[in-house]
Amino acid sequence: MTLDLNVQIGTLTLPNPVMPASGAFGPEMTEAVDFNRLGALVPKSITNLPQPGNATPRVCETHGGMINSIGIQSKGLEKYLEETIPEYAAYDAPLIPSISAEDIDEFTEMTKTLSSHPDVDALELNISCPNLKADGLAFGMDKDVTYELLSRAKEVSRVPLIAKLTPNVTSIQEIAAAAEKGGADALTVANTFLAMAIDVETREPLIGNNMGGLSGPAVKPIIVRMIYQAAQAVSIPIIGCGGVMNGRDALEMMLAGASAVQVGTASFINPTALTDTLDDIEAYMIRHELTSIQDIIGGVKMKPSEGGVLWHGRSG
Amino acid sequence: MTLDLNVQIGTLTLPNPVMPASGAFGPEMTEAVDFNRLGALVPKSITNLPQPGNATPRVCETHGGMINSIGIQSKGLEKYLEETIPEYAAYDAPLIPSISAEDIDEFTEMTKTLSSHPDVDALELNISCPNLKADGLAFGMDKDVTYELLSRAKEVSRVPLIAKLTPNVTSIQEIAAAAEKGGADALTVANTFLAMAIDVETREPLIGNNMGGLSGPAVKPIIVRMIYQAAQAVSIPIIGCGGVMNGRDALEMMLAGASAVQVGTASFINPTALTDTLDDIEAYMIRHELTSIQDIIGGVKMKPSEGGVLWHGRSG
Amino acid sequence: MKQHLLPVLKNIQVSQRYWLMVVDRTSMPENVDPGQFFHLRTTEALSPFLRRPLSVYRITETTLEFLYLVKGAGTVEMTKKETGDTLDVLGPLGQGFQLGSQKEILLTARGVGIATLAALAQKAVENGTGCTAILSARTKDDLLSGEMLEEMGVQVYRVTEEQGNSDVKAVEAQMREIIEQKDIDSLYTCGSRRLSLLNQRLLHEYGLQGEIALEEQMGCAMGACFSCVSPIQKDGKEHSVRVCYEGPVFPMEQVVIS
Amino acid sequence: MKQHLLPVLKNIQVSQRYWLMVVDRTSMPENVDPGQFFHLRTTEALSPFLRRPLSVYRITETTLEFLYLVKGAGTVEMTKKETGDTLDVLGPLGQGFQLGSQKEILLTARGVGIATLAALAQKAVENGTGCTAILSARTKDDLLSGEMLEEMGVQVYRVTEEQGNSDVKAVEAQMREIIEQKDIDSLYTCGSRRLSLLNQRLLHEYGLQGEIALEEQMGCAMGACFSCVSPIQKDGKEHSVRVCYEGPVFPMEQVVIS
Ligand SMILES: Cc1cc2nc3c(=O)[nH]c(=O)nc-3n(C[C@H](O)[C@H](O)[C@H](O)COP(=O)(O)OP(=O)(O)OC[C@H]3O[C@@H](n4cnc5c(N)ncnc54)[C@H](O)[C@@H]3O)c2cc1C
Ligand SMILES: Cc1cc2nc3c(=O)[nH]c(=O)nc-3n(C[C@H](O)[C@H](O)[C@H](O)COP(=O)(O)OP(=O)(O)OC[C@H]3O[C@@H](n4cnc5c(N)ncnc54)[C@H](O)[C@@H]3O)c2cc1C
Ligand SMILES: Cc1cc2nc3c(=O)[nH]c(=O)nc-3n(C[C@H](O)[C@H](O)[C@H](O)COP(=O)(O)O)c2cc1C
Ligand SMILES: Cc1cc2nc3c(=O)[nH]c(=O)nc-3n(C[C@H](O)[C@H](O)[C@H](O)COP(=O)(O)O)c2cc1C
Ligand code: FES
Ligand code: FES
Repeated sequence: MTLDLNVQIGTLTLPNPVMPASGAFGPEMTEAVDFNRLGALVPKSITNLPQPGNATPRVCETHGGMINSIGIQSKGLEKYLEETIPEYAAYDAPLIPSISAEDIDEFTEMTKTLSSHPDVDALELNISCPNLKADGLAFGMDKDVTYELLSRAKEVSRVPLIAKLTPNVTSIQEIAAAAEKGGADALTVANTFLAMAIDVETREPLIGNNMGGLSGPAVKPIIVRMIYQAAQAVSIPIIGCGGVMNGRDALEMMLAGASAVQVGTASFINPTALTDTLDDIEAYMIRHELTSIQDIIGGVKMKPSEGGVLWHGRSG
Repeated sequence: MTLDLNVQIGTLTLPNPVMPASGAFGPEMTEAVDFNRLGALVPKSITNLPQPGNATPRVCETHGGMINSIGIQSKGLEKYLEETIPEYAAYDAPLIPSISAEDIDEFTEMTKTLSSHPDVDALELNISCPNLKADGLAFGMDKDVTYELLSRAKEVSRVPLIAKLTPNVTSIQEIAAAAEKGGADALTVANTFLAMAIDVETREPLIGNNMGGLSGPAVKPIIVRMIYQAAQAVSIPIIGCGGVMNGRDALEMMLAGASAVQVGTASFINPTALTDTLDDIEAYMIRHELTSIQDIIGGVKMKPSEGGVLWHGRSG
Repeated sequence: MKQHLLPVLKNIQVSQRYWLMVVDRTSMPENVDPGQFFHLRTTEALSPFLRRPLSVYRITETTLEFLYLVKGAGTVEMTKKETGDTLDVLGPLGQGFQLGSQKEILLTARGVGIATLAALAQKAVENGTGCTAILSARTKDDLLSGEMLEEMGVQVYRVTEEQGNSDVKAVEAQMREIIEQKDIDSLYTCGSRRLSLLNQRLLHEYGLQGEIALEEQMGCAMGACFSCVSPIQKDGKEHSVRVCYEGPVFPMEQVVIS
Repeated sequence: MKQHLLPVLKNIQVSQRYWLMVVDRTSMPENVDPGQFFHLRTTEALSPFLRRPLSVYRITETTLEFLYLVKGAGTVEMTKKETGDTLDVLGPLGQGFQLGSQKEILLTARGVGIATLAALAQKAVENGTGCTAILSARTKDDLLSGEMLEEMGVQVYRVTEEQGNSDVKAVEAQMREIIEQKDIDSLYTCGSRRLSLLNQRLLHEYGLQGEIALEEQMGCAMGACFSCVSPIQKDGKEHSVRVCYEGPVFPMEQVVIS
């Protein structure tokens, strides 16, 4: 049985649906995991100018997850073009740089520069980072800003654009739709949840920067819900991200509507989590006699709920 | 050493800061836990008319938490006044009924009725439930609706009002401030996170109602952050809720700015979680030579971050 | 409805998929009735997160026994317990079987449903009530625990998919024969929707008494959270009852099987 | 930087707060250098969630030894491992100590910092390098593992808070005496900010070589996540380096101690 694992992101075809999550992956990991088997390579977000990142400690663990506040430590776009891209270009998998910028102009400029590099196959716009022109609120928290950012970047991009949304919003559907309208070719759902942990003995936050982003299996059920909601709101592909530890988690996201998944924190626990996830998906397809990954995407069988609506809002 | 554990909620004094979370507590638990030692009694949310609740399965477990979609199964206000209130009134702890309603008028009516009952000491308004007049969006997702709901209820209430916020929002500060402005005497931060889990073998959601609310230690770091943010935005007391498993978790929330905590899911794992949490807090106070619970509330020592701001928004 | 920390005396695999755990209950003051259950914490870590409900399989003055099917994460954790470890149980919970003046009873158990009915059989035999059991399962291997019932003096019939004699039709014929020959007055069943429907049908037809033990996904198992509800037909109306609190055992005629 | 599943040969408590774990590394092809570390998964469940970094305490051809302080959830889980269990390690990781043509070296270890320096002492002795160690801790009990160094032929001085001879002043006097008497050419330290500052001061004053092993909170331990950064002074500029990748061992003069 040959399995068709191809996933389409705009004009780009990914060989399979499993890729790393930005910031939880680096060229050093090539010793641990076979990069040539990945659906794409997504390096750490890059900023235009070099920046030092946040105070340590930059990570702490929580129940079923971790908080990070690295602060996008970055050597700047120039070095990235010189060093990082060539380093990743050596592998078979498509390269999808992740951009973090301080305002829409900078996003647009960086998109222009990076998308015209021949080794760049698509771009992920990390719109979960704070908009310095809007009091530090993330771009992706506002539908109008999201729309404008995507339209501006789309105008200048030569490669497919993936908008990486923040989950810290009231309506992921609304932001997803705005990104699609702006011209996003795909969405990553989602970045980390803003979170905080305090050492009750010292009374100090466990993170140098006081707060940071929560990732890991703890957040997966919220992300699965958001993937489902976003998939109802848009017709572009969705990349699920947040808490994938294994193939079962990836499949859950794909059934909810994701065309692909990103694996981040899991690699810290299990260095081969990326390829193990892919192996799991293949084994599942064989076991269920599915030949194409398309047979999975969005395949959840929602139960008819009270009054025929899919979700009756009362929970507790 | 005598410990002052009193907590003030408007005109009501709670004997201590540990109370159950609505829906995860019932009169049946009196065999397992000593109700007379609780800071307050918070029964399951009540609706005006009887309602049957959602399809089973109504709960499923996730990593470090659980999803529930009970659907506020309720015998209606009439029976509640006749049976439930007298049953709880037999205990020393103040009684705080939780109200769930379908529109603002109903909230107001129910507040009027319940707040004039002599055995009711305060009311919790579960504004995380869906507003049938606004397409099922929860009241607490909109600051204007939150403000209006609180002001209307406040006009008619004879007891302190606690607004139980939903965490499914972009800015908890904004909603917290709106509730305070409307007249809330305290805030519960927060209800459950909308979530979903899918069985990859059957492709069906694990919850009869497809989606439900995520609770448990998995969500605690997000709740701690929201407590801190809400505490910065308002001057009324905050009741922390979401993932408290023991005294350390309760203390973490109190250091972040909560005056009291609610314990929900933890009781399913450890039936004496409520009183164990209180014991832990007392032991901590003795160990740290603190005589009053006030010495804890809001006591987090935030680290000065880059540029002197408390939180530099960049995380990943 | 108290939490107890009970020493594990034995935890062994009894067939391919089933395990048996024996715990020391001398520290536990409560009486335990057949049909009641315990909510077990399978691991100290919070993973798996929730407790697991298990019927009591065998009750002695000093011990409790649980027969369990290894199904998912929770029961896999249970298999790791060793003699000398501690089992954290909440219980006894719920309402057990009503065993009164019956003379001859017939149990129909599917799969691990036998775990719930075995304690009833034990008590029936002690009371001098005649007891017959039809045990249904996928394979013979799953029915190994039927021997315990035979040793007690229960007459056991085994049907399996393997042998091809476990379909409802075949079981119906067998039940009719037993009901008629032994003059059965009460039916008890657990573990299968289809066998429950069959039991209900025969209950009405022969005018018998009976009870069904239900299963539902549980949160608290203390009656507080309303996770485990099931519809019950009573006084011409449908009521919602909590399997953990009003159940898990219900009068057979009242249970609404969907 | 590979994951290995290594059989636990021994896991014993060696003093009130310290444990020693010995694992079989015959299946592991990599060389392990003193100062390198492993990232350990302490439990199969995801609680505690992250791996834990531990230096290698002793390296033999067939085994690795870890000396660990029982501090929080992760190291408590480690104490539960028994002979025959498997330890999931990622490593060897990072850059170890540079031991070249030194003749006489002085190690200053605070607390469990001894775990990191012991492997260095072992190699020094093998190389014929003279090795002296000052071990500092809260109590004598915490220094029990100093005996291993003595057996190897390391001259060990012990200072403790208990005895009141562990303050920086006292240690400084002792270090000066040893440096001068033994003609020490290199200093190595681990485990204490204050002892690191003292070492740096004496390094400059006597014009010695030296290295410091750093510790930082880690995520991946593979150089990918930039959790574990520390500032380094080099070529007149401050650089940010990853403790897990460029370290954990750094030239003493470069380390910026805050
Ligand atoms: C009152 C009662 C008595 C029971 N008695 C027995 C018994 O004596 N022996 C036995 O082997 N099994 C019994 N069961 C079923 C048993 O609870 C489940 O098989 C067990 O919880 C599975 O846990 P798991 O982690 O291995 O499986 P998973 O499938 O991983 O469990 C996932 C979740 O589903 C729940 N769940 C799974 N199956 C069931 C089920 N059939 N009923 C209710 N919840 C379920 C689990 O409790 C858990 O919350 C009983 C169930 C109930 C409600
Ligand atoms: C390169 C390196 C080598 C080390 N070698 C040893 C050794 O040989 N023996 C030994 O006993 N200890 C050593 N440590 C410290 C050891 O990693 C911590 O004591 C251990 O992680 C504590 O885990 P815990 O769960 O018991 O404690 P907790 O305090 O519950 O840990 C909570 C979190 O903090 C992290 N953490 C706690 N203390 C430290 C620390 N000092 N450095 C880095 N992260 C920490 C943990 O890894 C975990 O993520 C080393 C640390 C590093 C970075
Ligand atoms: C089974 C269940 C039922 C719940 N029912 C209600 C409810 O009726 N009203 C309400 O305001 N919150 C309800 N909640 C939410 C809890 O009160 C609480 O906000 C949430 O569970 C988070 O706290 P925890 O992590 O301590 O459980 C319910 C939670 C659970 C688990
Ligand atoms: C240490 C760390 C660094 C991260 N850095 C970035 C980043 O630079 N850009 C970005 O878009 N997301 C970043 N993230 C978020 C991840 O890409 C991912 O969205 C998140 O971790 C959820 O997925 P996971 O649960 O699989 O880790 C980072 C996450 C971690 C843990
Ligand atoms: S499980 Fe909570 S009411 Fe039955
Ligand atoms: S721990 Fe990830 S770079 Fe060092």
